[in-house]
Amino acid sequence: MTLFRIVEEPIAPPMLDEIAGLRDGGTVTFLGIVREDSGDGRRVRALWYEACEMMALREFESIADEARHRFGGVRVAIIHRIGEVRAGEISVAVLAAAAHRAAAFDACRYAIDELKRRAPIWKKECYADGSAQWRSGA
Amino acid sequence: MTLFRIVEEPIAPPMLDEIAGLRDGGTVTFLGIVREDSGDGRRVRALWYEACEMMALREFESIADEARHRFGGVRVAIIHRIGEVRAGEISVAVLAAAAHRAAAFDACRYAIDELKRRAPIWKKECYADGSAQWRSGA
Amino acid sequence: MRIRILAFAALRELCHAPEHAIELPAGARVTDAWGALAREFPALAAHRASTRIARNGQVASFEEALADGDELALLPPVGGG
Amino acid sequence: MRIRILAFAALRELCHAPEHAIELPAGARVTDAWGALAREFPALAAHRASTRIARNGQVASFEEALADGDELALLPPVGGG
Repeated sequence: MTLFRIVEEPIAPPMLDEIAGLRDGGTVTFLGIVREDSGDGRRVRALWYEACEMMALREFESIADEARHRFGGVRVAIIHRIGEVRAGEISVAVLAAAAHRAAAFDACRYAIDELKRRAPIWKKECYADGSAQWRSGA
Repeated sequence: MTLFRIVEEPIAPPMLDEIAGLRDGGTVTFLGIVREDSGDGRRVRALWYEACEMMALREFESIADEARHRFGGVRVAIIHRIGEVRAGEISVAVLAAAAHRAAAFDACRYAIDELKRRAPIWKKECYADGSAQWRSGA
Repeated sequence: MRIRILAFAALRELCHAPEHAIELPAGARVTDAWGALAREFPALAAHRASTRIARNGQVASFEEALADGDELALLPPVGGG
Repeated sequence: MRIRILAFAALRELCHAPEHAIELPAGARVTDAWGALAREFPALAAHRASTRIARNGQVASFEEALADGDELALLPPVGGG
């Protein structure tokens, strides 16, 4: 069971099952799904993700540690996909498991917010018209 | 795709996949897992759930409608298992999907909080020592 | 008139069955149906304050009037999730 | 001394490759490595204020001193998730 992963293959339920050992009374999962709508009207075909892997995995671990301390023992797993992730596919999965649900919700939200803010991962929006653009921020 | 279900069989990933059509930019899933620890020191073997099914399904739908209105278009699915659910198994799954993650987190939390407060579903704790007791409240 | 009563969870166990049929005089209210069942199963009485009643699937007060063929559901404090 | 520079995302594209090796005189600092690369790829210059630099995996200031064999990573504003 590796709690922090950067993968090139699709993030699919079997991969999430592997970390089912993480389950506790309340288990909250966040899935980030690539949207077809760029937010400024252009149609997105795919996102292309790139990571500084060593630093990103270390950041995942730091974020999970912080969540465990802030929210009373909750355990967190983070999987991020890199390379091309097409519209409708999962780019990131964050799982948080705690004896009680409030801590699991808080930790899951903290982890995805911090991941977006801090992890050295970048995305390029690849539009249906063939153009592309790097995007930062959440 | 039936968004509101009460089932006797285990809630497993294939069942959650069925409602993958619900996915949006941010998709938050809550899984309630039966804990072995009753909270007062007794070891729980299983919970036995009973529902007033027609009313419970209607309540699920009301809760999902409320979430959609409060949190800007988020879609919610709710599956609750009845009968015997052993320690470590999933008793309830709530999925919330929205274009943006804050709404999905808020809607998922609202739905599980309201379900616990309002849905006509009951549970009996069945202890490892053979005794059992009805429990109300979250 | 004839009323069908469904009892759930702890109340079902107190009534020894999930379903009972009772006969009540015309003009009877929800409270009379409760009273009739509580005479048969005296352990019910202590649960009146914590029980919600649904009449034909809608939450009803103890004062609500009944009609022939009504179905009442006795709902103890819930504990789903 | 010899410094290895890794550039990511938009910066990688501006430098036409994910990795560059540069030679710097003894006493050079992070800012000198950046300057050397920006002379080779002038489009980099506009990104200095928005770029974080990691030296051997730890975030570093532009004033930090370099040592032979150091690896610098040029990190543009992130966008994961």
